[in-house]
Amino acid sequence: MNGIRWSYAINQWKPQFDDFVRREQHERALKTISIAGFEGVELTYGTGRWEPLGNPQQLAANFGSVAGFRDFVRGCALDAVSSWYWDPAERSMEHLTGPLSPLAEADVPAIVARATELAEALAALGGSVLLVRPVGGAGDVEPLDDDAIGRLAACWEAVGRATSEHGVRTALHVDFLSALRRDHVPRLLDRTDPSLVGLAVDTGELTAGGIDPVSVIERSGDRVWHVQFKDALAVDDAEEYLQPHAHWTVRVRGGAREVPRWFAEPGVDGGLVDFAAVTRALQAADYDGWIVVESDQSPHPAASALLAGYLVQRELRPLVEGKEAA
Amino acid sequence: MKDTLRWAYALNQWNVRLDVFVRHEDQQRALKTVSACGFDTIELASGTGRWDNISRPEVILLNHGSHQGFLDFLRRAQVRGVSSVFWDPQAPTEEEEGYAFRSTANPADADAIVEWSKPFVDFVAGVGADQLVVRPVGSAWMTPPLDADGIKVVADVWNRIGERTAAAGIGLALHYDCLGAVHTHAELTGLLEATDPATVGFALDTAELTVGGIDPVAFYREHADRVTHVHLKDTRYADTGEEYRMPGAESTMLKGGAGRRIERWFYELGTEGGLVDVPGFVAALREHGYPGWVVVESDHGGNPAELAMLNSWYLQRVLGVAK
Amino acid sequence: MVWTKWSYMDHWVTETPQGPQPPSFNRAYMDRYVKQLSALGFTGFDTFFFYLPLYAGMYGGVPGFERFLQDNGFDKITGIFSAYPSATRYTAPHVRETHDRIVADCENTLRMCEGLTGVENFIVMPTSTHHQTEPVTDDTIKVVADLWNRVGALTLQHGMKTTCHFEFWGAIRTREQLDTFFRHTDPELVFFFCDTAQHTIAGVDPVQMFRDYSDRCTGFHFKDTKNVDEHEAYRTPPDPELMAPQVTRWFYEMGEGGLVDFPALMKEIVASGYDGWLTVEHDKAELGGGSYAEATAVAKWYIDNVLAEAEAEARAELETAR
Amino acid sequence: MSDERAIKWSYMDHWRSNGPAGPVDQWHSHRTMSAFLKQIKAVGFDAIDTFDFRIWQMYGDYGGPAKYQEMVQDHGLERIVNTFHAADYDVRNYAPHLPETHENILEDFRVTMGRWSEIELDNIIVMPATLYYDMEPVTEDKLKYSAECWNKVGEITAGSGVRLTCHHEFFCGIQSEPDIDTFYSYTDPRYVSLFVDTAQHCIAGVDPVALYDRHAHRVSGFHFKDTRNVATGDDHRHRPDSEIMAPTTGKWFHEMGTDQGLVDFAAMMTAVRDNGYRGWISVEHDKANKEGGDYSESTAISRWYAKNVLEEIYR
Repeated sequence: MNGIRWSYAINQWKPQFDDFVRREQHERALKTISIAGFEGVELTYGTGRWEPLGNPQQLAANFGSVAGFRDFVRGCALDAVSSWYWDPAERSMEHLTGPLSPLAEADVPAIVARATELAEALAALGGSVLLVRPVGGAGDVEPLDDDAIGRLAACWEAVGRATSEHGVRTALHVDFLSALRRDHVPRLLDRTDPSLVGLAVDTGELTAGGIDPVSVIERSGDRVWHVQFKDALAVDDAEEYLQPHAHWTVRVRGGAREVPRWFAEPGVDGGLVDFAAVTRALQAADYDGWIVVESDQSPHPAASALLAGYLVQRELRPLVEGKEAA
Repeated sequence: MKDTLRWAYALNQWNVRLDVFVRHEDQQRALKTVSACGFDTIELASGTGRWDNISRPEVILLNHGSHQGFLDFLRRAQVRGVSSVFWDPQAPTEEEEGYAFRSTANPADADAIVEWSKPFVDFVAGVGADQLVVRPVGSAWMTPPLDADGIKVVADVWNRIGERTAAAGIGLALHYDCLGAVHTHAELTGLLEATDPATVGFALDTAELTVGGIDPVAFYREHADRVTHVHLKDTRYADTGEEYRMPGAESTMLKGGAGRRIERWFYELGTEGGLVDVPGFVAALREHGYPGWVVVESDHGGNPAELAMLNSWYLQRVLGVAK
Repeated sequence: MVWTKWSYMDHWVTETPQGPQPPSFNRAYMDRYVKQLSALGFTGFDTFFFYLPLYAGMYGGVPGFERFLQDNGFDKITGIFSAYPSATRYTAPHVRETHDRIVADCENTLRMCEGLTGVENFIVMPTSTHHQTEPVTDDTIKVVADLWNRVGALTLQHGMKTTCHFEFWGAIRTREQLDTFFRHTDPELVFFFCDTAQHTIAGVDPVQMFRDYSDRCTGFHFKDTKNVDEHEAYRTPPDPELMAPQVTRWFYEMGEGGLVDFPALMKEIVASGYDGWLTVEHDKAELGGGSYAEATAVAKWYIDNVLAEAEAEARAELETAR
Repeated sequence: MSDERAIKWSYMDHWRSNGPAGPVDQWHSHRTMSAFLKQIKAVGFDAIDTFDFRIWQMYGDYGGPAKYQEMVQDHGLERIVNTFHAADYDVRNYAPHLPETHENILEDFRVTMGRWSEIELDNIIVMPATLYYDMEPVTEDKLKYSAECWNKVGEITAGSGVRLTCHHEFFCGIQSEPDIDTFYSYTDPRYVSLFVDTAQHCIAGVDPVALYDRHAHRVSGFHFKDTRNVATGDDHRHRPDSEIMAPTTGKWFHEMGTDQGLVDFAAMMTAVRDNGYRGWISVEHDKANKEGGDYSESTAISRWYAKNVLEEIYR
């Protein structure tokens, strides 16, 4: 692939488990993404019959086959599913399995098998990156010693090897609650084979975690295989991510300060990320691949997609194209 | 609400825009919501044109045929009647000379405004309501500050209309709002002194006074004999002192945030950080044996049903009013 | 070539801390609204006369607002909509005595447009509600026509064409009434504005209407409907638009399975040589849980993916015929 | 006391409100929970029902069901009356019509009842079958196996003082009138009760009033909600889902008192009276926020209807 391609993440359309289940809602969301100027869509893993876009089994159940879903996406004038986000700690009703842990060697074969399924479907949908949550939240796992880092590296190398057989790269998506926040990320990267495992830079998550995304790109640019552009509205500077169940108490509920909303579409009023700077850093690192724009959650999904489309069309894409033309 | 105070609920929070709250079934849902919250009496706000068909008297009558027809419509939802109707003669309407801009501060407009009051006086009396609640004067930013003579001009208009309301057997209550040209404690007291206590009363709005920098509890204690109507709502903010003079304050202050990003000023009772001492105020009403209506409202603040229910809960659980 | 002159008619509602409101709620909402239209690729902006003072307040004058649009990729403000939906003692197009007042109102609106790049259309509802105007006789239509002839001459002095947008609930709604009206108006002064949904609801084929009046047509509202008025809803007093008993929502965005054949209209437009603005309008898109942002995105998607194809086909046919 | 009421009203835990980042449920934070309970109380509900899966939030956020119930009581509501056991039915491991899965189901209930032991519930409500398409063809044997399963479950829950009661979704395997009747003929009245959901039966083409009259002695509660549509064609067996995805209908459930509602609530309430039922009626409006709806308003309207229409019949 040459150059940067722009995609949009679907997750903001599904605030609650019984929302965004019907076909016509999916069609309108995909058309909105398309007309806002994006060529791809990123899916988020989900399970069960109210997650029709959550996994390959549900795609088949709803669209006849993965190819049927590809036709549906193309019918909405999008080229591809760029990428799929998956956290192995999510259970699978389709496989009757509970959470899988990359720290548990016994779970690795199942993780590899599941990732392979996702990669295979993703390849058929024109996508190229499987994003994974490399490890649980900092408050939910033991501190990561060398041995733990080694187990994680082994797991994700195995996954990377398996997905690459389908032409899909595996990229580690480190969120602001991750046990890998701060210095653990380089440690894990250093322990993995650069041909098998890459990094997904999520501007919003890094910023909320107090990490400058530009510095990550400058330091590890050669390892960046995927980029997500979302804005952050607050920083967890009190290190609340170290608390147990921070996914719920900090991310959803906003922690002690009751932050009403951590993330939003790029360019939102009060957003902390400098997207022009991030884009320039990516160019300096010769990044080519998908940039997936997201708002995570939104009080108004269509408006978020259009506002993000505005920023991409008028500010960010011209930066990229200016350079390519030069 | 079963209480010695008379409680009513204002419908204005549903009518947030030109083209909403028009269909009768939508209005029935609001009325049932108010009823389910324990209120059986409502206050109406005025408006204009065919889509303000639960506000503008002429349009209400066009929809329901007669005062009785409208009361029958309310009673389908177990709402028994109307406490009061709000009217702002400064707000241009198609019914009033085709969107004429007139002001009580302009002596040349007085005759026309007195004439405009007729459909309201007739309607308030016709539906058996108690009070015509009015905006006594336009916004402060539109005019130079009023001196005593200016206040007298305004007062004279209301004294004339007060004669009409008294003749019709209803009350007239001047409603203070935080943008009005009668803004300070002194101006407000001046206006009350210039009007006839026998025919012109005061509609005390707890949140509006608070935003305007006047303590509603203290003001009530000072002027309890003049207070003939109450709007009970809360606010989280007060004017810093000059914000009400911002050009286009209806928009730039109350919606535009006054440069402080305040996009909502008025809140339901019990809101976090509310500035109004609601229990203290209600206790003062009880002490003085306040005989009029207490209209609960939240103005424009989001989900109307949710606000009505939260207000009802507050009355029941915090103020101890039996439903 | 692809049609570039798409404009958006300024109906929009967005959630605010004070409930669902037009974006004129405050400047930040307004900016976000314009950015969303810009992202979709609209280049023209139509609005209502009563929004002009609000926009002037927020952007330092109506031309300041237009500059903001232009900074965001728009060409200009393309149309101004003015109307007297309810007849009053003071303003009623079918009552000759009120015409001076209406003309004066129009002058005020024109004054607010001074300094703009070039508004093309002064869009009017020719009459008030049907139930306030009936009986609608030839004479009634003549009175109305006289008014718009007057206004038409006035707006042309300001470079704008007075163009008539017919509501299904207005007094001029049937094909016969439309023909009568256009016969009584001066083709140099009064033009036709084709609202696809309104005509369809009134039982008039908008494509045929355009075919017959293409030489006087200066604009369109592209919107859809799912109902023809079969119950005389247009006569519902006091208001047919929102209160008709049988139909709670009349208008839909394009591409949602409505009654209007937009590709056919697009082909007709290309074939006619029309080269003005095409306008998308959504009225009450929020009903039933809808959102303006999404409705607008889906409509523009339809333009770029379905109508563009119809346009290309029509151009190819023209080429072949040449 | 003369105003002792025969009927009290409970509100079944479905709720959404608009948060700064999109719709949230009441369990989002203590603040949203408090606002929810205030609204329920304001319109005159007496108590709430909940879901089993909320137990985690009760333990995690409130220190357990008893502590959570204290918060409910602090808002003026009596208690938690019923819980709905929303299980993941799957023919591989959790299917009442397949005896080989029964032990897994029984174990689930042993664990569940332990979790609830801090408070006293009236009913634990279940959907008594898998999705329709996972059970069909519905045979007498399958109904019998299902009945055996719930008899045993009911014995377990009765051991904790809680009634096991069955709620027949229109898309589950036991939803037609004859199948429901057969099912109850095989279940033990001591251990298995019927929970009448007015809308679900109506959608399945079953008259809820007649069904109730026939099984009144087995009925331990109600969901009063309305619908505007009867299922047609394959609506009840639509793959992968009928509840949200049936092509014919985007929103099955409406609050009682809705325009064009199909349930005859007056007849239902009359039947409740004539059968001498005393106790709780639960009000539910599942997915009220779809298609522009609003939970607060639906809740107010349904309570208005209960007070002004139904309580005139029986209270």
